[in-house]
Amino acid sequence: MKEYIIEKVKSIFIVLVGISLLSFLLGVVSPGDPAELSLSKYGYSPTPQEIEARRVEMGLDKPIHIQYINWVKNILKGDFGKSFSTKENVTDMIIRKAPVTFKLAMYSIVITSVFGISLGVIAGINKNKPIDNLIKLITNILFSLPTFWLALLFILIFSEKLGILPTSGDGGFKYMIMPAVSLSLITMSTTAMVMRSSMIQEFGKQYYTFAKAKGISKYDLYIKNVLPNAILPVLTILGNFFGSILGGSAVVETIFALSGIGSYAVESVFSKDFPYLQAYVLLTGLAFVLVTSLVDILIIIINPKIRLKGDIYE
Amino acid sequence: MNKILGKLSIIVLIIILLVSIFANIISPYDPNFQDKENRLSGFTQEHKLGTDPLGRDMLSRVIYGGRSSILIGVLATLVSMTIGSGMGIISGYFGGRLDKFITSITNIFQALPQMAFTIAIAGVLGPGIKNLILALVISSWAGFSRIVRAEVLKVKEEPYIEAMVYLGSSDLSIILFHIIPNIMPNIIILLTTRIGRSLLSIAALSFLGLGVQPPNPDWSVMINDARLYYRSYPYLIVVPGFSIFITILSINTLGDYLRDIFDIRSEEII
Amino acid sequence: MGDIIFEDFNVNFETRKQNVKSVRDMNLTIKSHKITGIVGESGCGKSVLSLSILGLLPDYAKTSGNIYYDNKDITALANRVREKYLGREFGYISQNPSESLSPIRKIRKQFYESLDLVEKNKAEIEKKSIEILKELGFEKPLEVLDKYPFQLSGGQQQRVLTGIAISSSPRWIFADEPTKGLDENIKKDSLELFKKLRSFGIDSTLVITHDIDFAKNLCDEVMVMYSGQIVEMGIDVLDNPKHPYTKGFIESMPSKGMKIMEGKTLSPTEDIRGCRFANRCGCKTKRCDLESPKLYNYENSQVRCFLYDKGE
Amino acid sequence: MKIKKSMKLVLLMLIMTLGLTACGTKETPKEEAVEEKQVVLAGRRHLAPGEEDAYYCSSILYVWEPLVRQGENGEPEPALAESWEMSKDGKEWTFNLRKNVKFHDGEDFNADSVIANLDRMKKEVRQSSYYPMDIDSHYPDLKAYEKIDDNTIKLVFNEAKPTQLYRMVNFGSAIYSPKNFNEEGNFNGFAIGTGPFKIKENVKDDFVVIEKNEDYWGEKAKVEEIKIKNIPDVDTRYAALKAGEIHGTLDLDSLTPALAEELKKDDKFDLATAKSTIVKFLVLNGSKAPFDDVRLKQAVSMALDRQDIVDTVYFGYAEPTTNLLNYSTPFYKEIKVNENMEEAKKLANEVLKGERVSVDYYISGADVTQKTEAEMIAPLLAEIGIDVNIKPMEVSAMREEMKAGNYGIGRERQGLSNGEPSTIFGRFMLTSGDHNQNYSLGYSNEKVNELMEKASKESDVKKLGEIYDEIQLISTETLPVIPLFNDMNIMGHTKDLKNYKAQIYGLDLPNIEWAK
Repeated sequence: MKEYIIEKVKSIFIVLVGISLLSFLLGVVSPGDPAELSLSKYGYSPTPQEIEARRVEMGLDKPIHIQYINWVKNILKGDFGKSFSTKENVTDMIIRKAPVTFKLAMYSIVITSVFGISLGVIAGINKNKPIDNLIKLITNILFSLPTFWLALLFILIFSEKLGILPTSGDGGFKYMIMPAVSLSLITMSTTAMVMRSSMIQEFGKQYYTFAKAKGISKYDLYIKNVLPNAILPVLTILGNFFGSILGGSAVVETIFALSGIGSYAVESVFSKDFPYLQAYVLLTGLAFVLVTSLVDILIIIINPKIRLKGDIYE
Repeated sequence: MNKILGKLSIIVLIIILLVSIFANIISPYDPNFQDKENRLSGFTQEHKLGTDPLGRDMLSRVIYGGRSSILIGVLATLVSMTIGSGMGIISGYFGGRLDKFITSITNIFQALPQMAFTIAIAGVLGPGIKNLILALVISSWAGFSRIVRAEVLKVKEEPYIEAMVYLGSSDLSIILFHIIPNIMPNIIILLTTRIGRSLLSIAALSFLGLGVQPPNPDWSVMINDARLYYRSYPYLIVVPGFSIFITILSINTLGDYLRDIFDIRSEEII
Repeated sequence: MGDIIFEDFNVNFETRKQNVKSVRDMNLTIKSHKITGIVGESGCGKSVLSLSILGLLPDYAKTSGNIYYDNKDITALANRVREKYLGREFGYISQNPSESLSPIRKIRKQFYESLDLVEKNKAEIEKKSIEILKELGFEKPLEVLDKYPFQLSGGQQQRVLTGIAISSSPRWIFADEPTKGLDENIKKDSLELFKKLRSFGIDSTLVITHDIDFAKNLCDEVMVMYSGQIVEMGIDVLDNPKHPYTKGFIESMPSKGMKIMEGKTLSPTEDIRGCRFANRCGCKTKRCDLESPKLYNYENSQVRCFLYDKGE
Repeated sequence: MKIKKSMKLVLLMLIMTLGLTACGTKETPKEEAVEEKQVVLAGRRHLAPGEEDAYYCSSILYVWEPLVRQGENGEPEPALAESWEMSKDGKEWTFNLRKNVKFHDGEDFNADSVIANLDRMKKEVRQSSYYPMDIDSHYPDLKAYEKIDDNTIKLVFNEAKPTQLYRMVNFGSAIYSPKNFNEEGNFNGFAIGTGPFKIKENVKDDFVVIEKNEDYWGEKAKVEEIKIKNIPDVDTRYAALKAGEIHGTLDLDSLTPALAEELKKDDKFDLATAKSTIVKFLVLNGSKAPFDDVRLKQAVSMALDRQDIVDTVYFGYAEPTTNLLNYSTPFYKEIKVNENMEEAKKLANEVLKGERVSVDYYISGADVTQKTEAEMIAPLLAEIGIDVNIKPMEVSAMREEMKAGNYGIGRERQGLSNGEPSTIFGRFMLTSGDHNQNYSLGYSNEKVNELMEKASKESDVKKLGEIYDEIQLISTETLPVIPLFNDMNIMGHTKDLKNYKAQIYGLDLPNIEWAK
């Protein structure tokens, strides 16, 4: 157990260093002189002296590895630098925008989990029966739908034609339904597929046959015996999804006018606001690592074999 | 059921491919030709799928509209596959430090949410087909590596491989003649699903303006262009959207079908 | 009443590439109020046979023919009805005790579930389970109930399985390879355990095993299965083997000198006209290749071999 | 771990839902706060950028007021200045300020407050999302300003400034409470003006709430509170209007013409239109080949079919023009649009000598109409031998490229900050003009430089008008940029609101009221 934790912490550390390096490199390979970009405003071009002074101020005259170390140091202090386009602190922007994205991601992951798991369980129990085929068909269809297209169709149908859901902005539950649903369809159908095959895999195990032979009710058999076992791999995937939803919200945020971190990431691409882009990549990566690590811990808590015996690899 | 759908999807894909390849022969009009007399015509004899606000023939644009996306999707996925599988094979087969090193790198790339990372890379590199492919490859090769590595580890444990190592066969020949053929089905299925996913990513990027650039007709770009008009003329987004959807659905169905043929459990691939 | 009768029963496992015929034209009566053993090497179809009585075959298995129980063809019953037999009529002790319990649930829950079929009162359930566990040799039943399966040894796990299987007082117990993977000492315990079943009021037992000594010591009647067919059955089959396969099989046992039989078992996918053991048989005649032997009565056994065909 | 497994799952779900409802409960009061009285409008940008902006918020919020405001036909009208007087030589302007006017913070409005604001403006050029706050552009050649008495101030110029009033309208003479900014001139909180509305809440990038100023000196606002949301995407904005989330749209590009057409079909909604101060145009990189030759610029202008674009992309909500000057000012001169493909081909051929050139054509990625427009223009340019690569970009990135001269064609637009045209002429047509340089127009015309010099000394408005007419004619001939259209403001609103009147810039916010 102890070794496992050490190993895990070590690998998380490497990943963190890695993603920080990658996000740093994004800034390095980005076109244009950061010093100049950070100074220039529309209608105003900085003088070479100003640019040179800013270069020194930003530490751009130092060797690249020193720059990286300073960059990381600043980030640890919560300083991601200033946005090239709004001249605002990137940290402030993120703090302002992140809750919207986080909320969206929460709704999406709930939809993903509730519907994904339910559909997967139903399909798994009814393997190869019509209902399974139906669910498979539905998930396959949902899995193949481009999010943005669906989002536009949603707006067309639910907001404009039927007028039952608001189209944009963030004003509470009703506002989140369409964005969250559009954002969760792919993850939901994947969850359903994984849940289904995980159930089926459990059906091949001895304990399932034995439990079934006990003559217990379907509910006891599937929900109490099989589901807790089958759900473990699904939890890992859900953890992954939460991270990828956080980082994949750009399209949906743009269409539904949610001022989250994703929609601005798209803007920042157009406006060459690289400090923001770096922070965006780094933070979504961090969130991913954090959530997946939490899920790992959750699984340890749920699985008594690991919890009590420290037996990770079975 | 699966069999029928699987075969159907192959037929559909072949049709889509042929249509895309021979677009210039098949399409009734030049996709950029503006028929000023017939703008937003709706479905007519002359324009089977109507025209767009500039009077360009929707059918022709749809016929051309898959070209760039499919080409980029297939190319990007092939390159990712080559790099990813290569890394996976090296990592899984040789093990040891090399494995640890490659696995660490894979973990790093996997930790960055793909969409966010792709947007960022596409943003830094600037729009354009070459950069789009590069962005997709950078953000998706690691997925291949991880899965291929796992498969290689499984194959490596087969007794006959162990025996070959013992008998002194060269690593290269073992990899080329035994490991790769063994994991090929997995790679093919993986390739199929990933092409589907790349297409979705490309569509999203193009929609955001980071992908295929005008005036190339492209399904996603067509949807974005139609945003001013689609309320009165829903076909403007329905037609191209449906094309993307059918293409990806067929690819995914094909993936499922292949999985059945090769008898490989799906969760290994996802 | 209570006998299990197979009539022209077949089990096929159809996959895309091949058709595995696991049980072939089974015509057989397993009598109640007895401990019956089915012995045979792995892959001969013995486990499949027991699972097909229980109706627990995987869904890609295709069956034909009938199985009668209490004069009812249970294969013709709807799944819903047939499942009612489980626990109440048929108890099952599966192989690999260590994998037969859900790894992340405590014994208590897995135990109570089963008792729940016959007893609704919670206090009664607890009392009864403690009773059973004590009877099965657990000194501290309460502690056992609060443990997870992996915290028990193999022998303990098997006793728990047995306890669960008998707790709902079925008429029959089917035990699949109860000694597989157990070491010699525990095997002895296991033998005692199964002998004890009668004291729980369960006198009809079918034991599937490849362990000849175990079967010999436990069973009232033994059936030897080979390649999907019963090749020999009777009350003293193991002491007095007649079929060439039975003889070979006994000689291959570690306790009997581990003389490995020559040749390979015919693949279950292969259909042939003659005797399915002929390719390995030392006493093979021309007839063996041309005709499939039936079960012939000989002394107090029935043997599927032309050597014992007295032309009745 | 005594908790049952199933319980644990339920628990997990519960925690998730709780987390959500926790977010949810925070919002509920916000939703309840939307009383029936509150009018909700939306525009494409946040209309109160806040303390970093020179003006804090746009004039269309009616929070601050200018000394002189722009009337319906572009003429200057009294606002905080009740009346004014120009000296005979045109060098001195005296303004009589309105009495009994108070700022939102209770401070009196008087000559001192005007002086404080002029001081602030003089300190430095302040950046804004609207117009840079630059004293030299609103008060060129200003020599001095002084307080005559509590309600009178005087401006003294080095040259005659007969059109000074035009330069001072709206953004040109915004007045804030002197306590509203610190010594450096930076805002220290919400903008405090004298207008019929005051700011109640401002959430950056999201929305701004303004409420009725009960102590307003003039006719008070008709509604209690207005929330103005920032919905950048026009499509979503439109959908929000249709779905009843907002009551109306405002600001530039509040609705695209296509959507306006769409809205017309629904009798629950109405449109409000007005001339806008915006001219949309193509900028051609005149600093290098091929557009350093004026003939090719002329060819481009003549090759276009502006009316066709207006009809297709703008559904008639625009007016073709080749005049750099916008039609909202009284100085605007109607000049016939000259389009002729044959002529265009001829001119282009003279320059290109039968060769084809390929250039980048930058458009704003955020504006969907620009792409369609560009796709209509591209084949026309191809006819005269210019192949274009359409590249959507973000506006500021695009302007950087333009400034560096790395482009062929760009799509731009320009608003008229006031009715006085010389600013616009100067920026585009003077050799030293900032747009001339920022867009790499490479435009230099001695005649224009002379005329501008002459205009700056002219004290007679009529004669000045003649000079401006001449410059407009020169601009259509020599094309510093290729004007496309004069734009229109189109706003949509529900019929629950009445008196929703569009203005040259903005909307008559204080007069809108509930219909029932």
